[in-house]
Amino acid sequence: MAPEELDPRRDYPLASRRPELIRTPTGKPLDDITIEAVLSGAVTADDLRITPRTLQLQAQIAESTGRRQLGQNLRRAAELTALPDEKVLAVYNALRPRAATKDELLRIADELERDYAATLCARLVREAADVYERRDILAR
Amino acid sequence: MTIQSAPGHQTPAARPRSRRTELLEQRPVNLDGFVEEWPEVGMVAMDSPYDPKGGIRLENGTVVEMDGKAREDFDFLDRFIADHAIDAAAAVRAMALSPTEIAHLLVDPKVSRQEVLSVSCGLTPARLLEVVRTMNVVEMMMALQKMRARRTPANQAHSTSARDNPVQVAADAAEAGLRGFRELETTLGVVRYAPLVAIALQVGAQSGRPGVLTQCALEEATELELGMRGITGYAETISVYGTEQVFCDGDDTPWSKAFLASAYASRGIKMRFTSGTGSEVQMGNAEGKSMLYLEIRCILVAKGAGVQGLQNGSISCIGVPGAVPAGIRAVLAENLIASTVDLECASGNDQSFSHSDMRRTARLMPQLLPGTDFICSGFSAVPNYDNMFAGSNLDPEDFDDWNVIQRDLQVDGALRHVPEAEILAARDRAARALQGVFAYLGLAPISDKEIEAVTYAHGSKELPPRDVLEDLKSAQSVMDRGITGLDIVKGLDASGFPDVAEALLGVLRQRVSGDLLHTSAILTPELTTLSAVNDANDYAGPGTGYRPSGARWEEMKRLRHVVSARNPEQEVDR
Amino acid sequence: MTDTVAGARTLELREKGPAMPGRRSDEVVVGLSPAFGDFFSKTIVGVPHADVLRELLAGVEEQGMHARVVRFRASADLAAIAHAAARLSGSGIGVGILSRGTTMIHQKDLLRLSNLELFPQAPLLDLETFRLIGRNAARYAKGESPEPVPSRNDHMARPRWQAKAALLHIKETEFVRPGAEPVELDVLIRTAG
Amino acid sequence: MGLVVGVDIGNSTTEACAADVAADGTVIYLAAALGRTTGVKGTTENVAGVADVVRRALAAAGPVAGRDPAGLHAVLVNEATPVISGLAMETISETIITESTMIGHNPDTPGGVGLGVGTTVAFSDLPACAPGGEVVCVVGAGVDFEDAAAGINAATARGVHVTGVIVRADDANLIANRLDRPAPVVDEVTLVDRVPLGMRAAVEVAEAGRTIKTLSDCYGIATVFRLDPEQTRMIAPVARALVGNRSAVVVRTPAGDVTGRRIPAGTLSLIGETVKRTVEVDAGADEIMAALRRVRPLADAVGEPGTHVGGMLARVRDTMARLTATPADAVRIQDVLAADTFVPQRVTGGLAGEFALENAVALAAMVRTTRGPMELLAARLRAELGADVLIGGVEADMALLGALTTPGAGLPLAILDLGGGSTDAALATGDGLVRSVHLAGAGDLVTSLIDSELGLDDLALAEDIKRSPLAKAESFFHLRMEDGTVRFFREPLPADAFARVVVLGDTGLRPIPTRHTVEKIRQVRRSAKRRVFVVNALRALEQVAPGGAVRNIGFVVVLGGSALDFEIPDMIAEALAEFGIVSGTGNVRGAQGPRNAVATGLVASHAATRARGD
Repeated sequence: MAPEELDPRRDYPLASRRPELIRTPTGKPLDDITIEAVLSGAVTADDLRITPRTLQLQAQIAESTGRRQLGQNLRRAAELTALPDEKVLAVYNALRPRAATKDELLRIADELERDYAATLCARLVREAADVYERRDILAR
Repeated sequence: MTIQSAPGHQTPAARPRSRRTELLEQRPVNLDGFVEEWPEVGMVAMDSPYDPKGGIRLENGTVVEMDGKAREDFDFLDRFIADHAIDAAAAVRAMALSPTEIAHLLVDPKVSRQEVLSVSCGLTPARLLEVVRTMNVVEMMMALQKMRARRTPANQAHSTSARDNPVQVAADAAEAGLRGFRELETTLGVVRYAPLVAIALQVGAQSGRPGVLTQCALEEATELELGMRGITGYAETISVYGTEQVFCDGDDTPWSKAFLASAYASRGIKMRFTSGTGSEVQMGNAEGKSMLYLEIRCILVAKGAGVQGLQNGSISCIGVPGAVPAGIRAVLAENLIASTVDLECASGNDQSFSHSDMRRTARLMPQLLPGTDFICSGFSAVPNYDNMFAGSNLDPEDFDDWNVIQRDLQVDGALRHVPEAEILAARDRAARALQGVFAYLGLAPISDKEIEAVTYAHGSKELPPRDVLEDLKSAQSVMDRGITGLDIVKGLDASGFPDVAEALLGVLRQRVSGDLLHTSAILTPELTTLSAVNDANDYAGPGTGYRPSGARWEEMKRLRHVVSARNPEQEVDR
Repeated sequence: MTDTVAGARTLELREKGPAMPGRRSDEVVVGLSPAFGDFFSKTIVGVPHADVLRELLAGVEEQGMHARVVRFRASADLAAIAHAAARLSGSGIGVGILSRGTTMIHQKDLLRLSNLELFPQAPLLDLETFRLIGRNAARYAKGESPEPVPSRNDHMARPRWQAKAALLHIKETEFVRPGAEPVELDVLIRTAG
Repeated sequence: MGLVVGVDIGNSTTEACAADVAADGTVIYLAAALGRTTGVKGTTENVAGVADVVRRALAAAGPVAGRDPAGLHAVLVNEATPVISGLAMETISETIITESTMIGHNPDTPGGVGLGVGTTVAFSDLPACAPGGEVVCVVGAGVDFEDAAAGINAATARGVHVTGVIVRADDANLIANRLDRPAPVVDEVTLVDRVPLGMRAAVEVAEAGRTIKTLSDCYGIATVFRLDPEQTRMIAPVARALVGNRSAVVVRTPAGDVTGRRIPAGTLSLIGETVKRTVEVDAGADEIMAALRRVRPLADAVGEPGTHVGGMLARVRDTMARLTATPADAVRIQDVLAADTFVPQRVTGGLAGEFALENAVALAAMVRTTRGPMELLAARLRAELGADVLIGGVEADMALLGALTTPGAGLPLAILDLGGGSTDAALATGDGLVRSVHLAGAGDLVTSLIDSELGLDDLALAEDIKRSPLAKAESFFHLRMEDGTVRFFREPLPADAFARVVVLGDTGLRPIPTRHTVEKIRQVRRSAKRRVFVVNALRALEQVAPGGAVRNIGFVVVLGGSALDFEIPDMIAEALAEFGIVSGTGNVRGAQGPRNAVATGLVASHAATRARGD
């Protein structure tokens, strides 16, 4: 997929300015999300989710308007679209103070990287493991 | 110790007393609490000799010393801020400027918002504090007017019910939407009611005016689940704190919160963090730092986490800064700094603050006059006794006062006067739409009598009681059957509210495009996204920036009673 | 300090020695915070500590139970004091109270952060409530099932008392002596003539 | 092969049974599902619930059947007819104390022990009492316990005999502990100001764990007040009212009395097909049910306007009229069930907020139509599910077919379907004839009886108490179950359960915030179930049994949600045992328990039709 060069002034909001770039996770364009489609069952709750690609596009817009951290957050979010809800909550709970050992956190990071290609999230978890150890807030 | 002299308490010795003193004693403001400063323990708003001096030292692009503390001594907030919030590339130049020079950049209309951001992104917490310490409230308001992220101000309301009555929540949500609020927040007395009340808030909001975003404050897992199902539209109550101890007592760290921020975004859901001055000293763990210094650390944690915005302005601890000298100046300063580091700011004014109406209004002016992204992060749209957030600085009884102040000063507080007939119609319609949705989904029925009552009611005491058992069974079945926002859309369409169905589907469609994930995003009634990206604040001095004009100004001129110029015997049609 | 008014009660707390675990199953231990009835003499709304303690003890006595009063200097944390009191109590039931008036009923087997009843809004606690707290603690100790003392709420308590509560908490914390052992007290409440 | 789903739309639950039916009628049952009925049974509001359980049954049926909804041959729906039931309660007795004659409210902690007799004197007047007199001291609001004790001690020192004390506050022990001369003390007398002064009075307190002896006995009172036989006759109700108390006060006033009064609760007209009878509701449940038996079969019932019962009957009628678009006067009440109950009520004239258990009558009524918008419902379902929808046979026939799949059950077979709003019974003798009956009164009435008799005012809690056994949390690590056994826990129980009676529901412990004991709650629960389900089981079987003789029924299979109850089936089996009937909980298809009978019956009936080739 060729990286799309977006100009925030021209292309945002994507929904109205660049609808052709957006697809639901099942591959439908935004215009297909209509009342009729909902009633006929052609559009289901699975369609009303954001794709990693859309998140990357929004990250690009954030970064090009000078919002580096927001962009990073959206790129981490793009990685997390692959995780089931329970997994997301489990990682969150492990990151709470005194909830996990250093090994457990490092294992989570490895899993994020290996199974979900979530390298940015893995980096965040590894960094937490390091800080938690220094500040003595790992599980004992 | 001095003799206690609260009103109503008689002092034991019957000394002769000034009649004027007696009258002053009876003034509501004397029911508020005031305390002396005690900087050693952090009981001080923003001017403490114990706050660190701003400074930074970098090695190979890494912050190795910040505000007089070496990297190996960093606590986890220092570390997170140094590595994630501060732009190392900008830091050297920015930190070379004096606090006064930076304050001048903030106040001077000729310096653009963008130029300020290129400096503010490199500032440390202590330096940001030093900057606002040089500013008085008028200068801060000048700065806030420019630094607010979104050009157009907006407002948020609380819609709750002491009895968790969904019919009431729907009707009040519709009225609030009609009056101009673009975000609505609810919470529960009985948590098990959450699914029903969240559905009611959503249905009511969309029937009032399309595109109002809704949220339900709950513990993280349930709040996230309601969001993922499309029953709520955004999240806000994600708290951060300014000391390591208090952060840990809240069972979180900057890393866990940063991860949660990404989790919401990964489901296409807008969210912001919450913090505020006073929470640390209230818990007795301020580490001898001023309230504002600790709050600046919270703001920078939010910045570093990459969340688009922050609700701050003391929030639930307002009684603490409210009791010390310059406390309300500090509250303004925290709103200003959130905006100065380019975050959406939902600026408080959302908790019972004072017994005095004069003081309540004065506390509101610093946000209302310059305008913020959300002037109140909770104007109570329900009577005080129905407010499950423990009251707000503004109640529904203040609607008309607010509209008059907007008109007097030609300042946009994002609300408007709505004639009673329109309000009654909207309340009735919202309750009927909810009746239809509940019937379609097979939830506890809503009777015509309830609809009639809620249309004209002020609060839950005037409503017939619900069958709580049936309601709770229904709430459980919403969770068990996996009902989503789409089922509500179907129910609205099936029960004869196709336009409300269309509005809700429009809101749900937003999570596919992710446009709402950007800073300060709201939806207009036409369902267009308005955020700091496409509605960036362009204030550059007199004659520029957002000013109420045209149709909006005409709307603001309308009040409940205005004498007609054409025929002074009559009032202008309301 | 306010002048002693005729009819007002004075509180004298005499240290008897280290507090030991009790053996009587009909006792309730009332745990006092470091500065209760010492540096501080009244709650956040000016209710005298002498009267507060008198009502707590009366509530226990009326139920036919016995109260023991212990000073805890090691912490100003209410849950820690109430839990430590419960662990010294022969019945396993303890009451903890802070100088500003915040009160908690605890049981020895509960987690420290949990409790049987908590009265967090100190400004709303009057003598009648303190009597009911003592009564309920005694009833728990008897193995009865008391209805919880009705809790009150006032949205406007926040603007009035939030900051003073913080000050009182911080001040009380200054009297904390880490590691100090609990001390049993003799309570003398007298009416000033 | 044909994939079909049988669906039973019940009053509260909708059940589905997915099966493969071969051309020769062989059935392979695949899966079952259960969900809440949406809306009133037999109306188009049911679509959401039906679609939900059909989808879940198909999903559970597995990949072969569930993957392709187009492969669904038909959905079979029972002839669901709307049933509306209602409940009302009338309190029919009232206790009145006149002239503040007695205080019998049983405070938790009276002080002192024994009997004291004397003239009532206000505490403030105590210093004026002459030495040698015997007085009962009345301590009003605002008097501190130390001051009270000091004042009484001062009087005693002067030679005044203070023989008993009546107190406003909860101070009895605090005062008694400080008296130089012991005396019985009765406290928490909220309306202490209304205690007549200058009258002869008696105060009695028994030791903990015992009850008073003198004031609860009319000759005891007669002895104390030196009464003649006529006066003793007058005082007898007072003594009766004090039986079982640990403490009491009796004041002798010129016309003091305790009376019980009947409250007129209006009439109930029961209209049979041939006769009509009117019965006073305050006559009690037995009278009402006897009248009902005399007019049977019931054609309609009407209550007196302005009474709870009248209002309830009208409401039931109106709801049904609205649902079926029938004029209200064409809707007929089909059955009523009356049960005697009691409600705690504040005694009129009581000085200490005394409660008395007053008599009440609870009445359940039901109406059922044969005309439901079934065709419309079927059409909506067709549209929602995209499959053919067939309206199957009569509900009772289908339930019998399903119940017959219970291993060990045989003909003649009766089913008892214990629901929420009604109790249904049907009998199959094997000759193709089915008799069925629908009676008012079921689970909801039980809940309501528990709620009012325990004074809970919390139907959700009453529902929990109905469904699950009780226990008392004796410590944080063990529960004493209602049968006396003990259950230990490794993790501490929740804090709000400590020292409380709890109900062990599906979702964990739920504390019951009252002071009732385990025994008391258990007794109320079981008695409520007996008054509704056992009574109705017998009533229903009587009406379907050949010749009205219950004995002629061979087997009874109990079905429906209440059949899952932990004690109701046993209670019914016990009651039926004396008729020599085999009774037990259904086990549909040997696997589904009392669930899924109608849904299974629909499939079985469909298969039989197929096999016959028509």
